[in-house]
Amino acid sequence: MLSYVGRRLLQLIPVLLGMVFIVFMMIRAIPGNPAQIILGQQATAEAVAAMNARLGLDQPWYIQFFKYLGGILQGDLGESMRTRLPVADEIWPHLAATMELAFFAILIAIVIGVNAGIVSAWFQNSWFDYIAMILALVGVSMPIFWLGLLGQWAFAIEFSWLPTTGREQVRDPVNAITHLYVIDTIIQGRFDQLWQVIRHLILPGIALATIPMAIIARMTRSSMLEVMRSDYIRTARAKGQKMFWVVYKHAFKNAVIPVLTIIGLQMGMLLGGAILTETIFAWPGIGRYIYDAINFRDYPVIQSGILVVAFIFVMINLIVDLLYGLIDSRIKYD
Amino acid sequence: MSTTPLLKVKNLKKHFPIRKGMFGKTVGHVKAVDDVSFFVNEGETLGIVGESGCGKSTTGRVLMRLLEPTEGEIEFDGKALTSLSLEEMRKTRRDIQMVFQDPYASLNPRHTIGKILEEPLIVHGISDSKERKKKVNEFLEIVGLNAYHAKRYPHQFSGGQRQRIGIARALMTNPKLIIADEPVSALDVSIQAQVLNLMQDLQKEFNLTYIFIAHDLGVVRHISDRVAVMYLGKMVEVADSEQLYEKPLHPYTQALLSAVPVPDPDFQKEQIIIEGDIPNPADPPTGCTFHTRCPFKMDICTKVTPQLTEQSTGHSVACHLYESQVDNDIKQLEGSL
Amino acid sequence: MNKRKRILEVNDLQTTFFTDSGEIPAVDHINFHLRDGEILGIVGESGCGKSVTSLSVMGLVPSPPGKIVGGEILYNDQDLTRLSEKEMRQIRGNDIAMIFQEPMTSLNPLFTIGNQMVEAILLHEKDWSKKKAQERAVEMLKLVGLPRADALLKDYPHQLSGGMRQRVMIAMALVCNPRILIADEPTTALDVTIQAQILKLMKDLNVRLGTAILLITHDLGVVAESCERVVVMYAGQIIEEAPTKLIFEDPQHPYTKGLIQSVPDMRYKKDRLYSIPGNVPKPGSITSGCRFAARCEFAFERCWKENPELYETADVHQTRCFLYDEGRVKPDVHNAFIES
Amino acid sequence: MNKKRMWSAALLLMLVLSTVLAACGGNSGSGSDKDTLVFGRGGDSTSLDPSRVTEGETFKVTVNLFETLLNFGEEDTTVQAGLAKEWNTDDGLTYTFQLEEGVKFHDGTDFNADAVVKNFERWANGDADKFPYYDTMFGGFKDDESHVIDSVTADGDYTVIIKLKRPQAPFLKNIAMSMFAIASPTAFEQGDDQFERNPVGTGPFKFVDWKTNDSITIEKFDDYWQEGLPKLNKVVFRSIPDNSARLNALIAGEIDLADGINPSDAGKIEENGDLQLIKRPSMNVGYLGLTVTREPFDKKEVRQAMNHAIDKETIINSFFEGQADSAKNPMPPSISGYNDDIEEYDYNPEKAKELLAKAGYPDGFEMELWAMPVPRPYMPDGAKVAEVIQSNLADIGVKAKIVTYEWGTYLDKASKGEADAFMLGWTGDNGDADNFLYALLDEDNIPSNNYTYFKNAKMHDLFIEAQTEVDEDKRIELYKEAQEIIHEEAPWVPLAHSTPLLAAAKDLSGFVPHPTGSDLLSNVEFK
Repeated sequence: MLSYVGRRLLQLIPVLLGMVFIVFMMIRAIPGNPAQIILGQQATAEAVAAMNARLGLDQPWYIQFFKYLGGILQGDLGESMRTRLPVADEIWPHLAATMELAFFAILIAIVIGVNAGIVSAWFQNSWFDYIAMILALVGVSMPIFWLGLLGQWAFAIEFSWLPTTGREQVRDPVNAITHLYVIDTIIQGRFDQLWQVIRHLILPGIALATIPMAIIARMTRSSMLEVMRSDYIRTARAKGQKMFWVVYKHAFKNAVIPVLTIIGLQMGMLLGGAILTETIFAWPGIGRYIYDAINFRDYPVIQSGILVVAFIFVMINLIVDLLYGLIDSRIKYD
Repeated sequence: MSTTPLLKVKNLKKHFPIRKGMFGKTVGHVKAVDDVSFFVNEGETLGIVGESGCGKSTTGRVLMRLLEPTEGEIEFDGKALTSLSLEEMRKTRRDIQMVFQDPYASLNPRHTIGKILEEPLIVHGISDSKERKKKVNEFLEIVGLNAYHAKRYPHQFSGGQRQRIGIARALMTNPKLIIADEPVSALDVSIQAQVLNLMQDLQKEFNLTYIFIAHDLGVVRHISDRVAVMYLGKMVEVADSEQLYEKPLHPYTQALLSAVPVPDPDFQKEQIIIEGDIPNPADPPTGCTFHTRCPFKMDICTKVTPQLTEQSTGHSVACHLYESQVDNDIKQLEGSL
Repeated sequence: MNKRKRILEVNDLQTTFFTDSGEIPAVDHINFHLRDGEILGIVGESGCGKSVTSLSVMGLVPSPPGKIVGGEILYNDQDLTRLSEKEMRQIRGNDIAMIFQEPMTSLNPLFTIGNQMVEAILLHEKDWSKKKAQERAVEMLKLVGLPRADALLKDYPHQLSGGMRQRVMIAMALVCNPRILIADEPTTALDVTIQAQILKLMKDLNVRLGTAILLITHDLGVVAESCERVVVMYAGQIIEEAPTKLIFEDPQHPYTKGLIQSVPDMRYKKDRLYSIPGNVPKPGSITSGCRFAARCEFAFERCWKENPELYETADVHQTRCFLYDEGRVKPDVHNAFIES
Repeated sequence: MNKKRMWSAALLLMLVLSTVLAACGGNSGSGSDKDTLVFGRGGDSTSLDPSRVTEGETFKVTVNLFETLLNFGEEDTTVQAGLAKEWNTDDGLTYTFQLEEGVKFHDGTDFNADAVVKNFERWANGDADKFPYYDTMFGGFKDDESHVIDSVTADGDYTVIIKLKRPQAPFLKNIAMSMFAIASPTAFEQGDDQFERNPVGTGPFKFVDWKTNDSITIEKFDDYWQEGLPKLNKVVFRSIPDNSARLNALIAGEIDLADGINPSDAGKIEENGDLQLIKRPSMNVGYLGLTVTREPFDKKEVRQAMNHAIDKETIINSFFEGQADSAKNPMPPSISGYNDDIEEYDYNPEKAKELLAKAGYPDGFEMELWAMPVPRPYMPDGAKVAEVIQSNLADIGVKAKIVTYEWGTYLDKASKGEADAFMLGWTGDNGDADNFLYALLDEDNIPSNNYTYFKNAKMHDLFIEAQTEVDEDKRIELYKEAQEIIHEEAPWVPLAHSTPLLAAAKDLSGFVPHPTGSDLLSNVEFK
């Protein structure tokens, strides 16, 4: 298995290299000069030229590319053109914010989506099944903007249950250590703050979870339906096993692999940052970070941001693949 | 029935590599077909029997070069098939057709029966459109269906009817040889009899040569002139049908025959139940591959692979029991079984 | 001839499938019984309702769309069709166990043999320790002739051959000493040599443990070798019932006769097989007259109008055919088959 | 576990959870005795060193951390005392500033003439990359020929003398701009890059914490030199990019003050008893630029026709929700030098048609109309406004095809003169006419900000003269004359001067919105 992981990680190198190159070329193909954008409309030509020189944009593209690549190989993700800070330092708080939200959202999506899918398949063609699947259909096509604002209106304004935006109560801010606030508050023993952090996670978490939840529910249902027709399900029932355990033990374990694949993909997508959700809920995550970078033509941030996100995406898929082996002994990695 | 061989197979091998490790290194081979030689005379039916994993289906596919043989020669109608180019092979396939076990899986569900039957003619550039339609209708009638069936789709037919369609398709190009791979094993008993009868009728009418691959010994006996028994990629016994069933020589053949349930509660047979399972084809036993289950196993069996040798006219067996140095006492056992 | 107690009695059972294209009476008013310790064969072609019959007994008819709409299944003086799911669970695996056609797919691929066997034991022996259950599992695996039974508990199904898996299935089914074992085509997916092993094992166990076996098969050879008594089904109905010997020696129903004649017998070569014309009917496709009339070469007017009842031709022999009712079954009809 | 029991447990859990949520929900507004202001805004700051950036979100914060020698008026761009309590000049070349005494930087060091000199030296020794605004405003750096400042010297502890190479009219206004704030030399001498994240000034608030893209926290500077100020203890600037979400946060009480309110939400805020609507004086202009190098906009009559054709009133009523004034000049009336005598081109399609005919286009023509892809205070909905303009133009026979690009691309292409007519706008930096007229329409600024490529030699002379004219009245006359030329030549269709809206909790008082968009919060308190 170690050699399998090694091989997968080796395969990762050309993929990431290729991606760095494509992103590098693509963002340079978008019109707009970073120096001009950073300096604003008032800037003089000299200022733009000076900025270009500092940013290294006066050099041929291949020199820029190899410089960037050389930096990457030494673990240097470059420096933001706009804030002049190392991308590696800047990116972590954003990534942490996104990770916290994404994990929370995927947790909601898994708990609700998987169970809804299982129960739907168990009671196929029942009212529960119909309603759940209609909701799932609505869920995948739900406009997040609308859902988010509706959630804020209902839960924050009408009922005053939850906060509208942000990660924490700004009047009592969390002292960021790891930037994963759930962990930070626990480390510091601030359970009152932990509670606030969780409250702030709920609305954006649900908004972000909606689509994955619907996709997971549908995938679980169809996978379960297929498994429920299997002979070993009949065997389990013929033993006198309760339907609940037949469904949750025998059927679900067999149905879980395609569901896991979907969860992995969705997780990867969520970790890439959800610009809409992060915008509506003022979540300082990686999606907005990269999006802003694109608007500012902050090349190093765009490149390294995408690189980091892609790396995480691939790693999650690797983890999912390894999980297959844990679940199903027929799958061997060597 | 002529005695000129239509098909001659010599030392045919098909090995599938087993890949493993970081760079997909080949660590071994599954010897699906391992040094098999036989012939089929024009107009006769050669039955190939054996249990799962014995290589009988692979043999059928290699003969048509649907799978490329690893080694060996195949001579069909005077032509060495193994040395033909792919294009020449494609042309030659009009003379060799296949009928498969699962007729449903082998018929394109989106095409009408008419289109399915016409396709081999188009592929081989036979006749014009009008002629082809006529021929389709003619063959539908021949296999016991009606011309109006041409407009229907495969799912509208029962299993037996689908197999008739499969047979009609095989016949469309006027082939000389038909390789039928378990053509009746998916069918109900009453339908199986219909299809077997149809195949026999067609053989007479079109002077067809059959290679009939099946695991059902009753069916094989019924339809075959000669029978070959395969075990783990090797042919262990070949004989005239009558000879093989009445006087089986190889212990495996004997066990196989005795294992078949007979639809007669009064029939008293001496059952030899061989122990154990068929070994993993990826890791076959040394020497005689059957020695792990053979009730007459000798020392030599674990070391030396027995060769298929003729014991009497047309009856060959690959077993150390029948080699000259073997004790007469053991040879006599054959009589009592 | 058989004075053993009837442990299972199926009376007038009707199981219907409610599909989009209409109601399909998969099992249509069938009656049969199983005696203590006997092996009863239910034989028939695809779609004749034999598997639905067995699932009806187990209460495992897929629902929806299937449902038992009439009749009773008596076991131990209780009507299984009226039991709640909870009560039925006590019967399944404990009193009546079942094994299936596909040993490759009938075991859950993701759980070890041990896990699945222990589960079966603990479901009905609630106060047993896990260790005791494991010991019992090993004992049963040894009983069905599996080598290295201890190690086997830790294996996954894919590590076993088909024959071994069917042995595991049998061991698992017998683990709670059921009185009835329903075997639905238990050897169809197996190679001949393995089939012979499994059939022998089942017969041995029948003798040693006294478990009554309901053997469902399409293979007349298997029936002839294993069963004491046979029920022949066609299109959801029982069309003939008799002790095995009688069925083969003196079949009454034209279908039974035709079926027996259709089988290519390995012992001798016929020039031509007898074949029943026409197709095996789809379940529910024939609703009036004799279900077999369309394929029967002896069909006469009455056969198209009425559905014959089961006539008792001898003490232990029943057939559903007007030929018998009208006294037309004569030796000549019988001989016609033998000559063909 | 029993199935039934599992379900009921799940139900119970949900019940408990929602009760707890409800119980804890109520206190979201509490947690302080209302001495913390949470200011919700659209974006984060780039840097906290005002001299190094050009972007408004930074100045919103730094105006409270730093002070300048001179200040703008509370609500306008007149020049007032700042860190310098008195200033004078005789010839417009030598300026003398008398500094406040007893002022301290947040790091405890003293503010004095030496500190001011060090700040100016820091800038003058930099380059365009480091201090872009200094370059723009003072014509370059130390060794540059065009550099305006000759020397900055201390005369004793509290007097600073700045000598110019040549007179610069808006010099005092420039000095008052937020970017030329006086920072603690001890702090910035430790390195520019770390100073950006750890700003030290003399302002009423000092920097506490910055969570990128999330919040910047500043708190009261106890040693602030102005007695009794600031009134607040703490200010948190929160970035909430979405306007609706920001308003939601305000309604929910999570923030106390929000900028970037959609004009369409104004009514809703006024109806809400807990909120107040605040209007910021306009210092912007939204316009339709006509690229004079492209046919047929090279003809004056065509450009005038465009001015007559467009119905500004409808646009302002429909899309600015009335929160804007119709524009007739390239700068808003709040800027001194505004020429109110200009007669606005009225909405008159007939006259427009006549002008077109005169220019040789009796049947109109086809053109591309570039619609702004992003909302800006001066243009809330580019696409919708473009549609109105399109239909106005259709009325005079001009077929306009609406095109749009991603914002960066839009600016890039428009600056290269690729657009026939493009929508754009401008928000002033220092409230000087020069910052509008010269920056946007003079030939010196082709293509940096003059996207229309308009050139007029007479107007250019007027601008150059105005830049060196120290007499304010004379300057005003020069700019008025320039506006007449612009009006006649019509390189733009000026559309609107919008009123940016803010909203605040009702109990917030002392907040005075500044036209520049950077609001000093020292007088703000809760009542």
